Amino acid sequence: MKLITFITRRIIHSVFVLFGLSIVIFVISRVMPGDPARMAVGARAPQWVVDNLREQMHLNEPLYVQYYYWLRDALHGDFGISLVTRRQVADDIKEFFPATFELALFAGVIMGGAGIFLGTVSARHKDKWIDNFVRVISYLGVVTPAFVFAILFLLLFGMTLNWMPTMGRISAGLSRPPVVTGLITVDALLAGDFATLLDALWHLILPALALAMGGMAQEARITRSTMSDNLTKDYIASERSLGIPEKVIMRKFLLKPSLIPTVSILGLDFAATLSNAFLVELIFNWPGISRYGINAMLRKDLNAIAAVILILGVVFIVVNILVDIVVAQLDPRIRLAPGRGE
Amino acid sequence: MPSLTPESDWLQEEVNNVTAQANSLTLPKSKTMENIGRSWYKFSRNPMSIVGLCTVLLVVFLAVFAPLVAPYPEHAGAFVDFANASRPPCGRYLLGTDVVGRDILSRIFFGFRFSLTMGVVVLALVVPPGVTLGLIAGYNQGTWLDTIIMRLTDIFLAVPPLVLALAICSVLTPNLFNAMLAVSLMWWPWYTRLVYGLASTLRNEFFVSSAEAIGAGKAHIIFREILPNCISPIFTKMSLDMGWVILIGSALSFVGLGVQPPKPGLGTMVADGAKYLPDQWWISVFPALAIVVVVLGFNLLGDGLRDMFAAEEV
Amino acid sequence: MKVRRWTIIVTVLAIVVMMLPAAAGAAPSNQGQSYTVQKDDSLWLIAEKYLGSGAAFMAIVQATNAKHAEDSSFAEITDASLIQPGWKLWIPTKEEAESLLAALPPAPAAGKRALNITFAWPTYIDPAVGSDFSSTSALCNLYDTLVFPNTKGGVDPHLAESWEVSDDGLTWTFHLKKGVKFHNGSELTASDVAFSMNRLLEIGEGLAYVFLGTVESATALDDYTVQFKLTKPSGLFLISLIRLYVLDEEEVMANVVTPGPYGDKGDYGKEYLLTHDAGSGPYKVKEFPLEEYLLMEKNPDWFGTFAPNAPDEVRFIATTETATVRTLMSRQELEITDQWQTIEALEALDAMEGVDVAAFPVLTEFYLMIHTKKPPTDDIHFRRAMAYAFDYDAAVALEWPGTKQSRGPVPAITAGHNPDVFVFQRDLEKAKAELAQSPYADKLDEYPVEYHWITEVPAEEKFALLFQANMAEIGIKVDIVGTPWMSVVEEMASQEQSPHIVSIYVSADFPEAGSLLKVRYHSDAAATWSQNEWLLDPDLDAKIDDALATVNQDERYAKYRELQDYIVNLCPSLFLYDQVQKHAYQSAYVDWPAAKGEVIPVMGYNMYAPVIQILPH
Amino acid sequence: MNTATLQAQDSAGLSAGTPLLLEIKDLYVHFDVYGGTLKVLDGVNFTVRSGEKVGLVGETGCGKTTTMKAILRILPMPPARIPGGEIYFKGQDILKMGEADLRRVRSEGISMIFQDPTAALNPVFTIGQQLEAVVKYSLEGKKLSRREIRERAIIPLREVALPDPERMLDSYPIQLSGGMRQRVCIAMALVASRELLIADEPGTSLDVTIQDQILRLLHRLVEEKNVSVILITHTLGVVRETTDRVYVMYAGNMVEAADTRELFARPMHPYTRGLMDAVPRLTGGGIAGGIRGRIPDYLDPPPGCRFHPRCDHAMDICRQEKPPFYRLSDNHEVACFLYRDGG
Repeated sequence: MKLITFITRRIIHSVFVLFGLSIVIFVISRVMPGDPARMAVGARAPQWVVDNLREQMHLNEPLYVQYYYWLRDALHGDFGISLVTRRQVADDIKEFFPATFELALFAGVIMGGAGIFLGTVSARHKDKWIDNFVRVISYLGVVTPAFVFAILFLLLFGMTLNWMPTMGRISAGLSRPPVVTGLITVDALLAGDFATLLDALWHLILPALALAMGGMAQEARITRSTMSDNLTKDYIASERSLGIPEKVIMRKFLLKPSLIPTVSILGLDFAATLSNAFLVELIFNWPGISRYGINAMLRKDLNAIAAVILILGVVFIVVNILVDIVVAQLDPRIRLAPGRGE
Repeated sequence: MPSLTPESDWLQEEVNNVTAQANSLTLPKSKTMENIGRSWYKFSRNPMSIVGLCTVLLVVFLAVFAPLVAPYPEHAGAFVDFANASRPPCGRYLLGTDVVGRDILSRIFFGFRFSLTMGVVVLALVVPPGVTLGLIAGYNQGTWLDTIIMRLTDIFLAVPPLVLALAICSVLTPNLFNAMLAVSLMWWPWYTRLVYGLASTLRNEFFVSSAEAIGAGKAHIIFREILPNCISPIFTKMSLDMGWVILIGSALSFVGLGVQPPKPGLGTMVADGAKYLPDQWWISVFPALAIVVVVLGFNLLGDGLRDMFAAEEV
Repeated sequence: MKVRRWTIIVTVLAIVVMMLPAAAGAAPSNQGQSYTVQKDDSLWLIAEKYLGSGAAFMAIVQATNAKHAEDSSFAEITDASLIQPGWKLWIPTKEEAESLLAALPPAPAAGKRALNITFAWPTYIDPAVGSDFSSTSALCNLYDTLVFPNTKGGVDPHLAESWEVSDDGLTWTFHLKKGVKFHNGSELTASDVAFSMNRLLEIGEGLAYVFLGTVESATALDDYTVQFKLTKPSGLFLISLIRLYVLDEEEVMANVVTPGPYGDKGDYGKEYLLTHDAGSGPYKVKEFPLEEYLLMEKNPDWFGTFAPNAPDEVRFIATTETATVRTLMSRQELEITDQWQTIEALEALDAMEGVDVAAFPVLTEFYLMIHTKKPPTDDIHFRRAMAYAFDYDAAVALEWPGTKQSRGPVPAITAGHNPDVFVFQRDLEKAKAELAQSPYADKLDEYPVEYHWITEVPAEEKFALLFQANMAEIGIKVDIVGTPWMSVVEEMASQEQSPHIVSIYVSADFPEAGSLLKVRYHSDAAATWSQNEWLLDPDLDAKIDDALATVNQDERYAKYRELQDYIVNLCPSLFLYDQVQKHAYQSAYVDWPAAKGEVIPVMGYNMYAPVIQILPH
Repeated sequence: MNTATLQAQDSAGLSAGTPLLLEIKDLYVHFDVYGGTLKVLDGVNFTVRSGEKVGLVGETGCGKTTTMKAILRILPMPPARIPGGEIYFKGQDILKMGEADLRRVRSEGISMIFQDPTAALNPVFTIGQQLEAVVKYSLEGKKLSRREIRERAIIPLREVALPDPERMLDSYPIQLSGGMRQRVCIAMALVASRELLIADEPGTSLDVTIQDQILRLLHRLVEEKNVSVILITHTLGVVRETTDRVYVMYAGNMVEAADTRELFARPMHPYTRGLMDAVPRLTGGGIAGGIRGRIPDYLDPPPGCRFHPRCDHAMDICRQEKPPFYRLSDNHEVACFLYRDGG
């Protein structure tokens, strides 16, 4: 019961935040200098074409009326026409989002998995060489921008060693598995097409790794510090003193409390992944929503800009709610404490 | 911390918040020489903090005196020397030259200028309003003022800052100033959040209630009683944020929305050089490493400061 | 716990590693048969005979080479197009062949001739929307037109077998070829042609500007006769029809989305045509994931003739990233690169084995457009001073070898070019003398010149820097600003915001001088990106209009030549060089007419795939 | 100077034949920290006989808890490290034990009740999960079914008089009051019958009345189950009431050991005297002198007797040599040069 209240409050709060965000986004997309309609149809189109498009996009109405139309349509899942791809932005997003989701998902798995693993190893072998190694690596991982990783990986693994492909989701000769989820790896698995699955994974490695590095380093650091902190806690000493085997303590009684900060950061790192994807997708030519978004920004495609930010906002908020739920599941202190509904 | 966003930074802040708050509460207010000496001792105990400090000082030095220390200061702007274009690193050009024959090393030194300008200006724009709002909201916790301010921060924090900064930049004319403006617009909520947390605890402290009891004005309480006790976490965060702002700035210029050519923005140099990979790898790799060095420096420094403030009480 | 984790990881890794060689093709088993090559055999024929498909020939190559490793009596095939009579081959079973083929690297996709070309996104395949290089390249492959451009700057009959013009030059009648089928099987008729023209005019975007203001109506007189009425006589009308891509009216109208901006025609099929074609051309759309690639496959029912080795599939890959392009080229997953590669990148590509750079002249000239209404560049002496001070040779040297300085305002390959026009050469003395006559001569510091170059074309920066350095020699201060294309378009729309100088490549729509002069110097084009000069000269406008309305070709060309002298006298621009379009391509196995000098001087048509041949490799 | 002498003696009515349950010999514990080594335990000697209730007193930070954690080998290592010493439990050296033997000691030999019950309970698991784990991994736990485990887990909760033990199993520590948590801790220590119970300042963090209840509960349970007890406390009153014998610890050294009554009657070591003076007396002159200064820096402890910088009677020898135990009587030893001539 309490969890439900907790989630409900989070959702109500989120709706409010999204509403505010929509205003911010709308303002951003409309203060743009120049005539988006003219930009859309090109310099050589006659004026009447531009005027028609302005009419169609309600650009001649006062700003608040435009906002009303925009919000009304957005609530119906209609973000207008992209000025670049010339079709429904919603369709574009449907098409490009799975690629980013797949990328971010893999980055998330690498981030969480490798980060927690490294952090655990580091904590267990505190002050040994492996710990120092992990610490140095994670520090560098934290301060190095994802696009620098992307460039370095591209140069090293893609070009110099020629191990991995440097662009796209799938090799040119392969055809895509039938779309079920939009995630090529999953679709290939469902279709039983292992060659495609391997190929897609092979394409995923570099961009996912470039995206994950920062978060992974972060996870490793957090895991290490909470875990080595918790290792000295009395309850661990107490559990040991009561004869519970070391294995069980490590795997159960130490891991769970140690994961709480890690998991709460995972949500934020996931969000960071989404923003870093803006550059990484560009570098690896990954046909995702971030590359779509940045192209929209560079081409002043206002409907697409607004939609992409809004979608990312929603994803960000949903991920944060999920993380909060997981954290609440892990940590009764949050779940049961009164008055911490937000 | 994830490379391009500071948010995990605030989370770490959250994680450490309890301790940070406790520390600032017990911080002695007097700032005697002895205290400074002791702080320095604590700071200098960790060699990494010293490395950070030295890196930062070096970068600042190189940036400030770039026209003097750069081997070819004229290469920082519009300059062509096609005879020496795309030279790999050599004795004359330590880090090589770019496709029009400009010395990468000199351009990196000047690139530091833009990076640091970005960091300093953004923090200067962000900290005063961010902190003030945080103080006001924290002091007036539970009132409509608190609600409005904090909900506003929620809205701005609902999207990764790079995304919104990119969007704002893209609708404005791309240049350094607009990039700074965009990042600033995204950044203030972090400070509001941080200070809000501190202030809402501090307002229940004894010294605040006693100031209230003797009839001190709100402004006095907020700025003279509460603010001084928030200084050390703010300071730590600023140092860390210098790194993150520079990082975001470089990301913006990477996509062409920050420093404009021929001015040498570090991110711009990386992006431009990426077109010449892998043969002229030095054009992008060295500026990329330069970004890493700057961010690393500020992070080590920030961590050192945090440890120093945290150790204060021990 | 740690140990167990490691075990899992190692196991997983081991499995992955073991799967790799399995996927990469194992040795064939002994169930196949050996075969001795006869005279006039080809691998293709052998494969067709034994494996049921010629396309499976690579399986024989692989299997034979594997045998060769064990038994040297078997031949070793290094070049699949070259087998000698008497060679002993090993022919695998069909099952083996399948697995061998499946394991092959995807690039030579089992004997399918693939043509991969990189392009700058976006590519619009709706004839009423797309107008840029990638769009026109796609359009000419997907659709047919009434007439087809030839290498000499004229047109040949295509869908139209013949045509006639009325004496007043206002009515054009075309007679269509019979039996031409759209990709969906229905027949192409005159009403489809009329529909395509009307749709273009009504939507008004993309290539519509070619006809807007000229074409009054299009009507189908019968199934195979279509008539156009013009509002004014136009010397360019015939050639402009290479931009009228014929759509299937039925298919388009069956796929309109209503409501839409075009009244009862809804969206006029715009959404459908974004990812589908409704054409009759040599290729048809197979897959089109936006922003990734456009995959077209051969249309076997096309009425025209394919070259013998014309590609079975054409893929436009949406990237121009140097790094990506390079990797793809090195893996032979890309046959022709985009035209946006830097000189450095091209040099690196050229150095690859089997890769050459094709450079051919196009209808494009690189201009520094000078604002003639803004101080200090409003003064002709100031402009002439700049024209004398610029180092054209250095600029040309920055480009691909073979590039030449422009002679006047149109590229030398355009019909009607005036070879005798005055050409500025660097001469600092003359430059200083000109500058001395300028009212701004003694206050150069107060009048810095703002020079914008387009950041999407990074190579332009070099010219900006060169210009800046040259001008510094005569004391003119130049501020150079890299500006994104969209911002340039915006600022060029207003006389006040237009910078002193913008460097832009402008292409002629048709291989005639007049079509370029109109968009460069006519007042109609003043607020567009193709003119920063703001000449606003009514005399010039009248002359241009007059030349374009001249239906007689020789007269028209004479008027073009006169115009060029007139314009050079105003010194409104620096004419840097005629662009040479450069593409790296797999010269080892791609036979590309344009690379051999058979250039069709119209944007897009050098990517006309039916004439490009993919040889076995 | 060693406990062997004491060992031979009658002690608080226990016969000489009563076997030694626990014997700590010359135990050193160091902590490696940034900037040096904290030399916390400096040759500790300590014994407990079967059935004996031993008190251990000393200031906060004098190494009492460290000694006890060393017994169970639950010191966090690193940073802790044991450079020397032996800890015999029923004749076997705990420090040299293998994993299996150690677990046997922990699950049926010795258990410990921690100072702060809040810290000693894992915050993210229910009481039931924690108790059941103890049952499950106790020696007979393997044979038990899930339900049996749960039933077994309830028993100790009943024993410590917790209300509604069924519900208690599904509660998280955060849902319990401090007193309840302390009872849960005791319950966990009592899951299996054990021979030695170490109670580290039980209830110190609690309200005085609750603390009293806890002590009474502990006292009752110890009596019922007839286990040996080490009671760590700095409340001398508790020691006086509940223990047979007392050790006084200062800065990582045992400074005095005696029968409880004897010690209170005749405190010998200057530190013990100071400690007794520091106790507020209800009768007499209120808060008395106490001891000046504070516990020394373990990074760089004073040479010789660690107490000498604070000692009013310090002599030259105190600064150079570490005092051995001097035996004053059968049941009283003291480590102080003042008594080198037998007091």
